[in-house]
Amino acid sequence: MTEKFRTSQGTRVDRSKVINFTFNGKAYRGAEGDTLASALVANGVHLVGRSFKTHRPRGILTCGSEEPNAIIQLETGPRSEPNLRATQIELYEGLIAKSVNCWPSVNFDVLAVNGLASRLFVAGFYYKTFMDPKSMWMTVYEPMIRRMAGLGVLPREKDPDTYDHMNEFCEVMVIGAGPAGLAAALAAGKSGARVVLCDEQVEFGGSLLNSKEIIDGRPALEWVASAVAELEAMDNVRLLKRANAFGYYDHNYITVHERRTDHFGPGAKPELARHRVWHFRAKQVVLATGSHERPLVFADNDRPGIMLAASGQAYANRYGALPGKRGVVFTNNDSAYKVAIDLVDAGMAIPLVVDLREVADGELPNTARQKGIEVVTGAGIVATEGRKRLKAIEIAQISSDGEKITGAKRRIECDTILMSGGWNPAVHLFSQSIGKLRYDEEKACFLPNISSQKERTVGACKGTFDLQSALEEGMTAGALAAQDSGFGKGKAPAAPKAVVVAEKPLKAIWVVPTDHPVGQGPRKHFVDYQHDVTAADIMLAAREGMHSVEHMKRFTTTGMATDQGKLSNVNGLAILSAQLGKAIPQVGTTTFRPPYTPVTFGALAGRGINGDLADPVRRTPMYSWHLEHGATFEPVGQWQRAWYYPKAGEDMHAAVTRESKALRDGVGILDASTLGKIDIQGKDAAQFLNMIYTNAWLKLPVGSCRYGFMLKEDGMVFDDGVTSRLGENHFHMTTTTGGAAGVLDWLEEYLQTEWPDLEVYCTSVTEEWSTLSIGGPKARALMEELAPEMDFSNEAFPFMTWREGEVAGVPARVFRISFTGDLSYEINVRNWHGLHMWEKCMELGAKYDITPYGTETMHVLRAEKGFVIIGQDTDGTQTPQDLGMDWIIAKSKSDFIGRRSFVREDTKRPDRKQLVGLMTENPKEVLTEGAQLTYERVNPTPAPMVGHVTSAYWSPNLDHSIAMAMVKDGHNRMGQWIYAHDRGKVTKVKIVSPVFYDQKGERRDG
Amino acid sequence: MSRFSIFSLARNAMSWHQNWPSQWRSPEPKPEYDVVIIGAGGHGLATAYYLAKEHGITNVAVIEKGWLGGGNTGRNTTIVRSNYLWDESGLFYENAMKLWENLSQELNYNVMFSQRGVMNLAHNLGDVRESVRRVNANNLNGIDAEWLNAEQVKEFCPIINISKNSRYPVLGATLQRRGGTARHDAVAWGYARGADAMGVDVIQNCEVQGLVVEGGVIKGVRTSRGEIKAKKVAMACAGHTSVVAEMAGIRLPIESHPLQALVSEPMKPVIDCVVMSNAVHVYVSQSDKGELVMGAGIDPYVGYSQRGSLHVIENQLAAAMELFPLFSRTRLMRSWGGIVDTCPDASPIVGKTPVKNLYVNAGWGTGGFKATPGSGFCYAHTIAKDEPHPLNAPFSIDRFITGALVDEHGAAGVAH
Amino acid sequence: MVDNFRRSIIANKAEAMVNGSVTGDNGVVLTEIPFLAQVNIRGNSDDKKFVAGVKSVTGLAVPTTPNSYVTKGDLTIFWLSPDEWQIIGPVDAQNDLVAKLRDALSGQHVAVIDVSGNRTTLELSGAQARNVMKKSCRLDMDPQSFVPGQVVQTRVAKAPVILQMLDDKPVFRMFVRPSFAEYLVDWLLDAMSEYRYSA
Amino acid sequence: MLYIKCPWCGERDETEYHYGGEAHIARPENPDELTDAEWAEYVFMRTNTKGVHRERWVHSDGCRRWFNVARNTVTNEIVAVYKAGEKLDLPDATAPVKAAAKASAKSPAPSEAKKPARKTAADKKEGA
Repeated sequence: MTEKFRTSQGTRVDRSKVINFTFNGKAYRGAEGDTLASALVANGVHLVGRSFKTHRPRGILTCGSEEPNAIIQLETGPRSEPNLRATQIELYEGLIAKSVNCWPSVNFDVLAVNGLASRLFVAGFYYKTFMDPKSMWMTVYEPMIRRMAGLGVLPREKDPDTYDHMNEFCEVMVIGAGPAGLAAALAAGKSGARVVLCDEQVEFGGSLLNSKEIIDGRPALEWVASAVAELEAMDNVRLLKRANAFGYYDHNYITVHERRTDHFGPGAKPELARHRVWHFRAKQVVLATGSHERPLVFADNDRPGIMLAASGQAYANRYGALPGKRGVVFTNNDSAYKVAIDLVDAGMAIPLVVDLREVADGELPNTARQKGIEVVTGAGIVATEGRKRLKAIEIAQISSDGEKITGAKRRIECDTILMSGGWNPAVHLFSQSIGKLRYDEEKACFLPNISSQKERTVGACKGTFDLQSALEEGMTAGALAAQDSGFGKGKAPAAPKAVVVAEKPLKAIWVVPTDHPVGQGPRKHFVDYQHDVTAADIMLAAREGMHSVEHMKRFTTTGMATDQGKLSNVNGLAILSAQLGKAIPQVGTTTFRPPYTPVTFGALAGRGINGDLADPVRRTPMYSWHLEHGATFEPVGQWQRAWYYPKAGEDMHAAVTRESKALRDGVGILDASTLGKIDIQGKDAAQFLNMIYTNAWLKLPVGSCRYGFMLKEDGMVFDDGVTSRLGENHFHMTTTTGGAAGVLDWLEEYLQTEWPDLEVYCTSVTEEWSTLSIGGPKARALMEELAPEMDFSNEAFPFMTWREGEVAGVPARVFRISFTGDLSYEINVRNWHGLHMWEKCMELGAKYDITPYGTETMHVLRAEKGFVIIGQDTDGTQTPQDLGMDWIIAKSKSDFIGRRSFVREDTKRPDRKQLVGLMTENPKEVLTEGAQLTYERVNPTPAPMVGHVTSAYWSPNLDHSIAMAMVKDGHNRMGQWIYAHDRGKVTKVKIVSPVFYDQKGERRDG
Repeated sequence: MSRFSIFSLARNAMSWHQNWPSQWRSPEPKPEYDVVIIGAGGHGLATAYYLAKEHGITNVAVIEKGWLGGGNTGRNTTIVRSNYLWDESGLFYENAMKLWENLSQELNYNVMFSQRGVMNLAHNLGDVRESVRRVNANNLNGIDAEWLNAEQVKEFCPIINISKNSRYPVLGATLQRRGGTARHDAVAWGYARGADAMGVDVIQNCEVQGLVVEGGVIKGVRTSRGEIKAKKVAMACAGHTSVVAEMAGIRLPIESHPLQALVSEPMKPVIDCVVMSNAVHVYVSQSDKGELVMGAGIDPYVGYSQRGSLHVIENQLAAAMELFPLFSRTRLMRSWGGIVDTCPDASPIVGKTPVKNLYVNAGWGTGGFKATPGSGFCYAHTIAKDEPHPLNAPFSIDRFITGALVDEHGAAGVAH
Repeated sequence: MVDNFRRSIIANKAEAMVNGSVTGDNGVVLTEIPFLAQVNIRGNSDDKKFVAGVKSVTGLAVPTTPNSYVTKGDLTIFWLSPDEWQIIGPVDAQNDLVAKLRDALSGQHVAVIDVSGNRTTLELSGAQARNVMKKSCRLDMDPQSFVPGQVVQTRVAKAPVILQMLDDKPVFRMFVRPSFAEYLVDWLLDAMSEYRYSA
Repeated sequence: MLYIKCPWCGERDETEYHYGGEAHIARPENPDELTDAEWAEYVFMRTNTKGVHRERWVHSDGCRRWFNVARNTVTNEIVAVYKAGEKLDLPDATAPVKAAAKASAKSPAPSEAKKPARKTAADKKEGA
């Protein structure tokens, strides 16, 4: 199909470069420089979408990111994307687009039938119905609503594209590259400061791209070109196009969403991240975000062919695409006369301008008249015709208060309305920065008032609508921002001279009357197009008590659509205020929240879209060995720990059974490198440990080790580990894997903020040391081979001591401590020796059939001995006493962290939940961890629960299942039978000591 | 109160909806009330509703510094569930759940309570252990709860990624089928309309500026619209509880933090249930309008600004993408922040205060919305009888002195 | 003697780093420099005895300017915190350093700890290195802001590192805990990937 | 995203720090001499200031120093940063809030002008 409405005058399209595309299954031609919307306009296609609720036909309304109607599903397959605005999609060869939320097609949409019931579908109707019968909400009503709702469709495949982030710093961040923004960037750039200029559009120029302004006696776009060239020549200036500044956060943190490859078409540049989110930390910010034209609210103002005036001007001037054959301009201000003039010059028939003001005697209206355009003042459009495209309108004189029609109606045939209800400064980012707004009566809009961060607003977003002033404001703000950030003298370069045509004030008539009272007849006055919110809905909200603007918005969903109220907020607020008989500022404004326009989830995740990059996986030096030897891994925090090492044909049970027996009968080896390790030095180190741990440390001999509990001040256990005395004033502390970082912060917190006088240094050495635990009856023999120089006899190297020496040819610290109850040695070697040490152990251990075991077997073995695991057997609600470990509390000490809490009423209760062992009647039955316990077999609901199973395993060494549990009053109930409940299954269990194996502790010496 | 129904709707349609009455009055404050409730959010309004309905106390004012329902009631991710671990919490939230199940009919206001099922994912062995523990505790307390393995999770929510190679492998999940979501604004509006109909004054744009305490007894409140005498005063001002309590010289174990949430652009349905992953701070559901509604983690610092930090959202979305790869091409449409009161044990405070006839309802953390009906019900009882209802007795402020905390943080991951 | 028992924890990444690096004027290169000597010192820089002690061994006064380092010969001292420094030396220098420092500082409230195994070293260099750092780190990485002579403790991606600006080619050195090393390499190679095309 | 100036390392993004709660809560010398209520006051009760809040942060990814920040919890403006053990004297702890309130009182917007005290709550809009 040929481009019927294409003229030769588009300044930014190259008609010689034809681009073919498909829209709703039909092939079209566009030109390089087109957006999808401009190409459709050039082809005379205006019916592009259906409304959300009643599926009324809708046309292209704007030329920017605020477009509420032309919502597009772009492409198909894994790169398909929902809800794009046709006004932002850059045309590329072979583009495939379709309208969203219409079936079977935008031309014939079944759900348009909703229109018939539209009299029922008023604001908030769903709160009043769909209630009876109760069951039908879930079964009928809601499923129906959900099917109807939603716009585009998400592709089901994984996203093939990539995204990234960039962190930047600058002195001056200029947002918006219209005349004011360009001027600000020029002024700031000259100072030598680091300047960033970003704009959401394809190219710089802002409003100048759409209009025909004159600057320095030549077309404004020539000035734009030279300004951009000048900026490009400054290496202290960064220019970002297709870059939407979507967030203004605390401390001048600005976030920008850059679309880097979309305009090449899907997958064209796989090497580039498709989108990038820039994080800017700016010393000073200049907001030059421009303004949005406001629709007029009149009867049936939503027909395809009805468009914002300046957008129509943009299509004609920028893209050489006429909005229609014959158009009427409808306005309440002078700016739309420029549109009429430009469109006539571009070859479109504009027989008429309808102006709500009684008088239109400004320079622009007069110029329009000279061009033969009829200007009808004090009048409005009171009706429109045409379903899928505007056919005709009716206009009439209206009373000066805008309440009613006063004159006879006159019918005019036309296919286009270009409307202008004035301008809303784009104060979104200013508002996000928690700047305060004020309402300006004359301009009938909200303006920036009180800044809250280091920021300035200039140009249209400050309400400065005349070009010359905008340029001057930009220059001044740019120079001052640079100066405030330490660059330049703050002197603004001279602004270029623009031809300024004075404009007369607008007249705000928020609802244009029709021949029946608003909301009481067939004609609808739309305020929020996408959500089908009408003036009548807002008036209804007010009648029903929704007197806050937020109530009105939530009740009617005004401003909740994908344009987030850019077109509807002020109109809606004004209509509400009128209904309440209050001034607009008394009813309130809106605090805008990020994002300014929608931002792709993937872009926000950045490289983190790949989970392995989003969140580190931590590995020990022996990880590669575990991997090669078929280990299954268990995540512990960020660490990957070997869980068990299944041999061919083994399941977990078999593997763990084999590993467990191997350690008890021979020798096993465990990678314990993930344990936290902290080097503690200083003359007050022992005293410090006395406060941190519950037990006594002053008398611990050098060369010895001791197990300790750390409590929070509430008396509850939060970490444990073995700490060894390396020297008089030197300790080596170990912590749980998960607790390592927290414990170090904890120690530093007390050292730095509570006891700064203590002479103690704490340093993390977690990863300095790789830790291998060699355990089992044959451990000593292996150690003797590994370290012939060292004496491993009980006498020379007793339990709970440590020795230093050369092991397998490398320096090592060996700790004789045991988490399994068997004889065992923890070899600590420098990280880079870990793998060597492991391999050497396997080599020399071969003759003892040394068996690597993982965390699961370690858990089984420690459970056989009744050793607790912090975080499994505890959950932050246990005291040491609850765990049956009163012995670890030094009675000699008058204070340590958490001690005071022991004597609180609830904490000293004798019948608290306490750690016990459980044995099942049937030795083969293994309880479920997390099973809940009751004293009685049968219980009422709710049942009196007395605890739960914290650990449960099959113990190959006892040939019996074992379990640990927290049980209310458990310590006094040894030998009693209670009941474990796991999803309906009840198991009788006996309360026993948690020490199941080697109760005399004879095995630890081998 | 004119009854809402399809018939009244049709009838009003005939008169172009010109005759709907206001859903509540906008009364001037009276000089004195039996009870003044501070805060017209869901909790305050529900409290007023049950004071009137259950206890016949109708000389009640609910005063609100902004607009009713404008605090956390209107800022949360609308998830409703009752599958809490400890008896105290489980039974309290289950009572709320039972009220939710009839709320639309009770209030004659469609709060769109949608029991589409809430899944809490388990990503490691510690999660699994705690999940099973929770399921068993819930079952014995008569709260519906199931444990799903990974395949069952996939069945219940087909778009979720259960690959073993995922950074956050899904080992299973707890499921509460009766859990779901509700329309948050409607809850506030429904209770306001119901309470108003029984004579309660809901007074908006009326900020509390002081509490009148004489001899350890509360006598009234000083507001931006003058002093109001009251026999009893009840705080229901989540987010600002410390500020108001301080007016009576009361210190609380509460810190207020920003909590962020966001919605995507509306899309055709992709997820029909609620999925939560505490481990990675992802909470997702899809609204009836088609928006993905997601909650993020709590920002760590005290904040009254109703704004959080972007990296919290970025990390949350990265994790969400790992669980739901197909989300990556949708777009963030709106984000916002609420202010949540948090207690050291992640459980609320509902009960009496050291000042006679002054009551506190606070510290809900992220649990406030789901508790709304139950909180109002128990709080009304506490105020009317000057003693806690058995269900909120464990949540007295004294527990921080006795040590009888109700720790709902859940266990840490396995440490060794 | 040469230590044949040492293994780099990211030996398995050597080839990927070669393949992922982009040579040429507009490139960026990632390599590992394993096994450097690293000694952590705690002490009081207001105490002349302490400063003198360290100087007697290293020939260097501990830097007291935050985020800075000093170099002499093959020894470098990083400022890490008001009472913490890290000496970086050539492979195998650690034992000698520790012994001499403990000796020179004996009797003072200090800590001298061999942490040579606690971190390995990644070197990122080339014209695009700053851009890769900007993708990975939230510090101001512009040439006027982060310059040779500076060393900071920060995060690169989600890994805690000591980040040193070695020279203005530019060359960055990242001292990273071994457990994070593979993650950090994967991240950096991913961040470098686009320059393989533009180079 | 807060931008916090570590007293030693300089300005760094919030992500390098951990929040440490309210500052200047000294651990009692002799806990045994306290009543349960007094002990609870130390362990649990917090001021939770709306306005300028004295709080502790630790530069976890940097120098590992704990230090104090005076931050306006309404605007997130950082009023001062000072080292552990140092005291900060702000003539009027809520000065910045008051100032801001005054500023908004100058606003011609009647709703603001009438109720300057409400300024800090003026953001309570928008929502789910």
